[in-house]
This record gives sequence, structure tokens and C-alpha cells, in this order.
Amino acid sequence: ESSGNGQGGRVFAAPSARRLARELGVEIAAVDGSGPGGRVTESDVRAAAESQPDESD
Amino acid sequence: MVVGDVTTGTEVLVIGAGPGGYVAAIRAGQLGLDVTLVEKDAYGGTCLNYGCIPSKALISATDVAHDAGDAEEMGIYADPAVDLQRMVEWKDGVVDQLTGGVEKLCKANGVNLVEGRAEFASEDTARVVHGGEGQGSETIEFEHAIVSTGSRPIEVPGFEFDGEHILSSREALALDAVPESMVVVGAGYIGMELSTVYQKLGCDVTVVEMLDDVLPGYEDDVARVVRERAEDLGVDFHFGQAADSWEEAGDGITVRTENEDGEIAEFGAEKCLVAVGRRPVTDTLNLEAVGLEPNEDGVLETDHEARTDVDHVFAVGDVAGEPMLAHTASAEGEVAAEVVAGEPAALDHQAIPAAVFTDPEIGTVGMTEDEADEAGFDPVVGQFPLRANGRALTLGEDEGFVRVVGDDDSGFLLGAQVVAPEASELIAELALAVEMGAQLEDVAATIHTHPTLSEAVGEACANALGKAIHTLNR
Amino acid sequence: MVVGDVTTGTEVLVIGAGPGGYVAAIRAGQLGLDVTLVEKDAYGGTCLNYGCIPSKALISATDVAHDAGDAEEMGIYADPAVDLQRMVEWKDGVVDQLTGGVEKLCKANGVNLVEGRAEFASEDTARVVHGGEGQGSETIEFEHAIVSTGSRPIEVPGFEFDGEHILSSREALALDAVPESMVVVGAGYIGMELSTVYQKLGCDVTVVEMLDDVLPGYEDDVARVVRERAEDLGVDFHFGQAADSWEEAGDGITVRTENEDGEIAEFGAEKCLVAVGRRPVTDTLNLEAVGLEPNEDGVLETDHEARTDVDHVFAVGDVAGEPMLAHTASAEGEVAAEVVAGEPAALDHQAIPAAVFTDPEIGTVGMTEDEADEAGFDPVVGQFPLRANGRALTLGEDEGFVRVVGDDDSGFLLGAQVVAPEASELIAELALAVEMGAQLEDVAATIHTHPTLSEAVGEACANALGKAIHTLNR
Ligand SMILES: Cc1cc2nc3c(=O)[nH]c(=O)nc-3n(C[C@H](O)[C@H](O)[C@H](O)COP(=O)(O)OP(=O)(O)OC[C@H]3O[C@@H](n4cnc5c(N)ncnc54)[C@H](O)[C@@H]3O)c2cc1C
Ligand SMILES: Cc1cc2nc3c(=O)[nH]c(=O)nc-3n(C[C@H](O)[C@H](O)[C@H](O)COP(=O)(O)OP(=O)(O)OC[C@H]3O[C@@H](n4cnc5c(N)ncnc54)[C@H](O)[C@@H]3O)c2cc1C
Repeated sequence: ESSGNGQGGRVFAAPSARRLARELGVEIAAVDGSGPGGRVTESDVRAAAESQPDESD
Repeated sequence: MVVGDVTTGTEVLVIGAGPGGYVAAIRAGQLGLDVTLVEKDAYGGTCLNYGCIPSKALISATDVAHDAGDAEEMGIYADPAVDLQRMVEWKDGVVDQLTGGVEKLCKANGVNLVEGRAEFASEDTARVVHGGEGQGSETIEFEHAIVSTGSRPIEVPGFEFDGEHILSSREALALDAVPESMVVVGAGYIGMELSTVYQKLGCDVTVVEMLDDVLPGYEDDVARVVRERAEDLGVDFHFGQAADSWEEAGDGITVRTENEDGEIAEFGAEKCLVAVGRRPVTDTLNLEAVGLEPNEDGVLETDHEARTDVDHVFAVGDVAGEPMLAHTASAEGEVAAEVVAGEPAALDHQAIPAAVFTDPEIGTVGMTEDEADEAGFDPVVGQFPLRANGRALTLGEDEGFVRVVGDDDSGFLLGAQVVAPEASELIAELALAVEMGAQLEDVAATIHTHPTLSEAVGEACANALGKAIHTLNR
Repeated sequence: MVVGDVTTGTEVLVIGAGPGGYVAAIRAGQLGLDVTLVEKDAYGGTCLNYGCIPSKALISATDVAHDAGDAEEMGIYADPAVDLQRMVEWKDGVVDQLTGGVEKLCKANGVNLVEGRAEFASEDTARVVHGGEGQGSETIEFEHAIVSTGSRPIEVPGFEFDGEHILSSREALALDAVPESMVVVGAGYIGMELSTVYQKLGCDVTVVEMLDDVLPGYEDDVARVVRERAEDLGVDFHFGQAADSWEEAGDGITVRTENEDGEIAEFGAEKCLVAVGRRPVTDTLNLEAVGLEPNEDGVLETDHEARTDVDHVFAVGDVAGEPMLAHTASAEGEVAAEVVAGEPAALDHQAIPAAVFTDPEIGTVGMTEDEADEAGFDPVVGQFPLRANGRALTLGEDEGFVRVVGDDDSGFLLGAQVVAPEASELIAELALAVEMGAQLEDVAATIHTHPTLSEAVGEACANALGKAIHTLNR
């Protein structure tokens, strides 16, 4: 299995991207990163938020 | 209702003003919450009054004297005399400045300060008994509570702290004269920091430790650097020895230890410092009243928002368990305050650095090679010896190394172990790197100022990539 | 052809074995290139032999003595005696260890070492005259050349270095006794570092500087912290004074200076150190032969690949101009070697940190607030005073601050100015942050170990975001 985001409890993303994920309600460990090595960027988080079904009622 | 009892209300009640509690209170105040902070003893808690700050003050001051007395090679001839009482007074001045600052910052951020001991009275009230005779008490209604009551030293059976013969770290940081000799029970970080200080001050230190090396939990080669330096300073180590009993003997005491095979050894000394760990303070809070029960280690368990099993009660710092470190306490305190204020905060830190202020210092963050392996990564390791670092040589302190652990597939930096002068500062760059999800290459390609110790950080990362300049690459 | 002349060939000829040249040579060797490194004097260049390393060695050793003699407040009583000759010998030992290491690393990486002075003979040959009488010379045919001949101190007219009365930094780092008094011409970083050392060693130092403060190029509040500390130590400053002439007087000399209005002032001293800047060494290379001409400042101009106007000739380090720093030289050396080897390397570093080893130290990286403004950013500034940092107080060194400059729109960290103990190490984290394109929030959200100076870095970033804990936010 290749290493990547979420492996071994590690999230490879800057704190600013992780905060954005929390704001947008995105589970960052499940986001595929487009940055170097698979690092999750803010735009990855935004893209994940847009493609995510709206869970609010 | 007893005389002098009043009832007040608050949005957030914080119990305990250590680095967990006071930071939570200040942050809550910044976020516009009505917050009350109760402290029974001293602002700043263990950390500022009896822990981090006093120990680092004595370590640094001792080094000023010791280094000058040990520098003939550099052409420096000195025989410094140390007046420990005055050193401790200076340390107290540092503490006062910082605790005074904490009090001022709390007030400036609108925190209500209450002096006294708090315990829960119901799900949403706490009773505070004010310090001193006849000072009365009050009942505080709260919407949210943040428990930050910290920890206290564990006592070894038969070695109750008496402040005269058997000392805790707190008392060892406030002696008015250097003892001739001292037995230190426990070679964890507190025991090792204080053994080093006292040995450098001219005390004959003997360390007895149950396990087979200093600094359990640290890798062998890291611990070895610190142990060998302590041995060079004259500290006498006895491993595999459990403290058994003690008795007065002449002007001092005899400490008896027992090894695995039941063999008894005796160590004479003027004083004995017991430093075998710390335990959360949860027994004096009447936790049942709020519906909480600590786990078997006395810890209040919390989730990623620092929340306990009871929704409106949070726990931060030592009382919430390992790692029992001041900066963890503060980080948790900030998160708890932000969560109470409705912010999307979480304890999702990837990197909690830790430092040990021995000689040389240790700084660690993230995973070791073994941990990376267990977590399923393909670890690649880079290392750089301090003796190949120009700045270390100009400081006359060239023992130790910087080691970094990365993932070979992705290049991500997973952790680092530093044993070096200023390791506590060097770990900051590596913690940022781990926290940000940096790759080894990011650190290796960053220009490091010459001549600095931090060049060793860059080179260790370069070494992992097979392109260090000042050491041979594997 | 003269007697003893031979012709050899090499893929890469590196001229000068300072931190620019030897790093280029080692990297070229690592990349499998056939490389020849010519050095006329000593491996390690100015940096290891007469610059960074000797100065930092004397600064650190002096501090060991000075700090102990100045710590009564901490309960430390000492009156250290310094034998400068022995201190300089110790320093020489440090230098030998490092230069020996450089030589070994070169050999281990397959670098051909040639001792002698090189000059270009044609577009693809250089002539090397070996050191010492009758050692002969050789002609080296090269495919690529990397020029790394460094810089030398600028002489003030009338103040030719004589090693007795008028010293350059090189000689000031190798005295065998502390002069009673010294006039230092120039308050740049070299002048300030050495003034501080000599004042602490008991010499009466007078600094004369043409401009109106110390450390031209640094912001006022940064320079002020260093100047005031130097004044407290007893250094006597005279600004707006240009060195005019000198003459012998009794056992020493009288230095005459002139201000803007033509008024003359006189300063008596045992010795005079002139430290008014450095100029690239390009005049002894016979550059015309290879088709190159330095610019009016003597600099060999280069592009983002460290390449000169002549395609197969590169220039790195001081000879390629500002910033004249050892780590810039090394970074350029690595890039030049990689470009020669066909790698896609470039001098695209976003962050070149710089340090000044005064008391306290200065560390800077990236943009100041003004520079950010001029570059069209919307600067937001965060600052944290050292006197609110616990570790600084425990070190007894609480002057200075950490300042960070970010862009308000994007949150990106653009630069930092640190004046603090260990500023040279603290800047490493900030350099990584700037290099990686980190946001203020990334650094602020990273947990910093307690108690460390690096907490001030985190708090400065938090302050810029309005959420520092230990200082009031604007
Ligand atoms: C010698 C020593 C050295 C150390 N060095 C370091 C170091 O270098 N770095 C590091 O990170 N950590 C260090 N630590 C650990 C550090 O001190 C703790 O991790 C930190 O203090 C935990 O903070 P806290 O807020 O959880 O609790 P504490 O700092 O223990 O504060 C708890 C506060 O709560 C108050 N309190 C308790 N019960 C009540 C009550 N019922 N009502 C009102 N008030 C109450 C207490 O009086 C106390 O002030 C050291 C500890 C020791 C002992
Ligand atoms: C007192 C002092 C303190 C300093 N402190 C610092 C500091 O703390 N940090 C920092 O970053 N920088 C510092 N510097 C600056 C630093 O020393 C230079 O930036 C650095 O040495 C530049 O490296 P270089 O390789 O370009 O040149 P150099 O180190 O100058 O090396 C050039 C080499 O080329 C050789 N050479 C010249 N011409 C020829 C020739 N024709 N043939 C053969 N060999 C030749 C010379 O002998 C020399 O060894 C300091 C400088 C001084 C003087």
C-alpha cells in the first residue's frame, strides 16, 4: 500500500488547510492531495467541499 | 448557606490557572466569553511556579557558572562561587515577573479571577472555598467548565515527601544551600535535569533507576549521549534498582534499593530527590457531582475537542493525560476555549515537540524510525553529527546529532530526534515542517544561516536524500 | 613552457576553496563529475579561516567568561581571567578541525585538490602557479569553470593594513593580547561583532561610523537594541564621522575623523580596526583571457543558474556580489555544480536568512514591512517582546523582539526580523516558513515547545492575527 494522506494517523496538510477543512465540514484525511507527495492543499479542500453532498437539513 | 457564601454565574468556569487553564481563560476572554478562572495557589500553576520555569532558570544559571569554570581549554580561568540562596531568589524574581504577567493578561482580557479551591457541586455549579481562614466561599453557576487542575508528583511508598530528607522536584528547586550529596530516585527527564544541575553545582549525585538506562521512552542512542555526559560530570548511575526504604544516618540518610534478584544496595547521602512521574489531580474535585469519573490512571479522558464524557465539561493539560507538557496544556486550553465559543477548533496537531533540558538538550517531534515502520511507512533516515557542525565546535559543545525520519515513497518528513546544544530551539523548525506536511527536500533546500546549529537540521534532511555536503551519505 | 609545467584536464575547474568553491566541488564530485579544486591559501576560505568561524569562536568563548563575571544577580561570583593567546590557539584548533574536515570530504568525494594560485590563460585553460618557490606550475584544461575567489576587506585611503596599528578583521581575530583600547572604523556587522568581543574582554572600544547608527541596512528598532546593549557594555559611539588619517602617538596611535561640517575629532587608542566592507577578488584572475569583465563594483554578474556572461563559466559566493554570506556562497555553489551536471537547478530561493552575532543576536529573512509595502503587498505585522518570553527570562537575557511581516490578503508570511538571544537559530523556522510559502496561521498553529525562545516566533505570528496569548493584540 502506498503511503499517503491519513496513513498512520498522519494528515499531510498545512494547519491553514486543515482549519479550512473544519470550516467547510470536510474530512481532510479522506481528501486526495494534489500537492507534492500527495499533500492536501487549500484548493483540494475547496474542491472536496464542492463535490460533497450537502449534509445540512 | 454558610456565612459569606454568595452565588455568581459565568459562561465559562476554568478550574486551575496553570498553562492549560490560564491560556484557556485568556483565549475565552479574547473571544468575548464571560469567563471565571479559579486558582487555589499561584497563577501559572506548576509550570511557572514549581516546574518548567524554575528548573530552566536554575539550569541556565548553573551553566553560566559551570561553563566558565570548565573552559581552561578556551583560555578562560575562573573559579566561580555560587550562592544557591541568591540564585533561588533570582529564580523567584523571574517567576514573579511571569506570574504577575499572567495575572495582568487575564485581567486585560476580561477574565474574572477568583482565589480559592473549587469543587463541583452539581452538573452546573461549583463551590469555591476561598483561601485563608474566614474568607468565606462562593457558589459559581457555569454553562461550561474547563478542568485544568494539573498533576502532582507520585510518591514512592515509604518515601513520603518531608521537605527535609525526601524532596520532590518542587523542594529541590528551592533549596538554600547545595547539599553535599544527593540520591535521585528516577532517571526520567525531571530527575536527569536536576541531577545535572546539582552535580554541576558541586553536589555528589547518585541516580537510582528501575529500568536499565536514563530517559525511558527515548531511543538508546539519544539517551546514551546524555548519560555519558552526566557520567563525565561525575553522576553515579545504578540501573535496575528500585527504591525500597530509607533511614536517617548521621547528618544525612541511607537509601536502600533492591534489584530484580532481591539484592539490597545502600546509598548514603544528605538528601534524596524522588522524581518518578506525576499523576493527574482529580481526587479533590468532587467529579461525581458533575457526572464524571477519571480512568484508572486518574486521567480525565477527552476527545479531539478536549471535551470529556459530559458535553459541557472540558479537560486540558496534565489532568487530561499524556503528554504532560506545558505547551500541550496550552494548546488544549486554546482549543477548549475556541470550541466553547463555537469555533471549528480541534486537537488535530500533527506534531507535539518535546524537549529535555539536560546537557546536551534533547528535542523530539513526531515519529521515530520504529514508529514510522509500525505505522506502515517506509522510513528513510538522515543523520548529521554535531562534531561536523562549525557552530557546535565554536561553542565547544560538539556531542550529539540531528536525526530525521521521512517516508521514502512520499518524501514526507515524519519526525526528528535531536540531541544537541539548543535542541529545544532546533526542534521548532522540524515541528513546523512536520506540522505543515513538508517533505525532506523542503527542509534540505531551505538555506540555513552559517554558522548555526540549524545547519545540522538541513544537512540531516539532505543526508536522508543522499546529498549532504558535510558528511558522507550512505 | 617553463620548467615543471604540465598540462592536465578536468571537467570542472573550481577556483577558490571557500564555502562557495569547496561546496561546489563536493557536489560536483557527488554527481560524478571530474572536478579539480584550486586553492592558493587555506581550505575553507575566508569563512573558516579568517571570518565566520574564528569570529563566532571568539564571540562564544568571550561570552562564557563575560557572562560568569556579570552574574552576581544570579548568585554567581566569578572574576574570570582570559588568556587571549590561548583562546586564539583554541580557536585555531577549531579551525584546523573544520578545514581538515573539508579537505577529507573533498577527497572522499573524488575532488582533485591542487594547491596554488589560478588565473585564466584562455577560454578553456587556466594556469596554476603552485605555492612556494620552485614548486612549478601547471596548465589545466577545463570544460567548465566555477569562480569562487571570494572577497577581501576594503581599505580606507590612508589606513593601509599593517597588522600592527591598523588591523583588518583577520588580524583582529588573531591577536595575542587584548589591547587596552581600540578604535573601530565602521559599525557594520563585522565591526559590531568585534567591538562587542573586545569590549567584553576589557578593551576600551570606540566606534566611529560615517552614517548615523550602527548596522546600516537594518531597521532602526533592530539596530537600537544592539547599540544600546553595546553602550551598556561601555562601547563609545561616534556617528557621522569619516576616518581621515592616523599617526603614531606614544605607545599607540591617534585616529583623526572628520564630520559632515569638516570638523575634526581625534581618538587615541592602542590599535585601530578598519571594517568598512569587502570587495570581490576579481583582479588577479586574468579574466580577459576567458572573456569576462567584472562590473564597476568588481562583481562577476551571474544569472539564476549562477552562470556568467560566458556560458561555461560560473561564479559563486562573494565574487558574485551581495549578499556576501557564507551560506549564500554554498547555496550558489551547489546550484552551479548541479547545473554543470545537467540538473534542473536554479537560484530560486525565496528566503536567504542572515544573522549578526552581536549581543543580542539578529536574525532576518525576507521582507521588512516597508519592503512588503513597496512590493505591493498589504503588510500586516506581528511582534512579540522577549521580556514576555519565559525562556528569555530564565536566561537572564530579555532584550529584543520577534517581528513577522505577512500579507493581509493572502496570509502569507513574507519576512521576519528577530533581535534576541539565539536569533541566528530562531530564524531557521521562519526561513523554512517563508521558503515553503507558509501562512502566518501555519506558524501560529504549530505547537512550540515550552519554555523556549521559539515560542516568541509562534506568538509573533499569532499577534499578527490578533490572537497572541502572552501579549496584548492590537
Ligand atoms: C520540575 C518540573 C519541570 C518541568 N519542566 C517542563 C518543561 O520544561 N516543559 C514542559 O512542557 N513541561 C514541563 N513540566 C511539566 C509542566 O509543568 C506541566 O505539564 C504543566 O504545568 C501542566 O499544566 P496544567 O495547566 O495542566 O497544570 P498545572 O501547571 O499543574 O496547574 C494546575 C493548577 O491548578 C490548580 N488547582 C488544582 N486543583 C484546584 C482546585 N480544585 N481549585 C483551584 N485550583 C486548583 C493548582 O494549584 C495549579 O496551579 C515540568 C514539571 C515539573 C514538575
Ligand atoms: C570577520 C568576518 C566574519 C564573517 N562572519 C560571517 C558569518 O557569521 N556568516 C556568514 O554567512 N558570513 C560571514 N562572513 C562572510 C563570509 O566569510 C563570506 O561570505 C564567505 O567566506 C564567502 O565565501 P566564498 O567561497 O565566496 O569566498 P572565500 O571564503 O573568501 O574564499 C575564497 C577562496 O578563494 C581563494 N582564492 C582567491 N583567489 C584565488 C586564486 N586566484 N587561485 C586560487 N585560490 C584563490 C582564497 O584564498 C580563498 O580561500 C564573515 C566574514 C568576515 C571577514
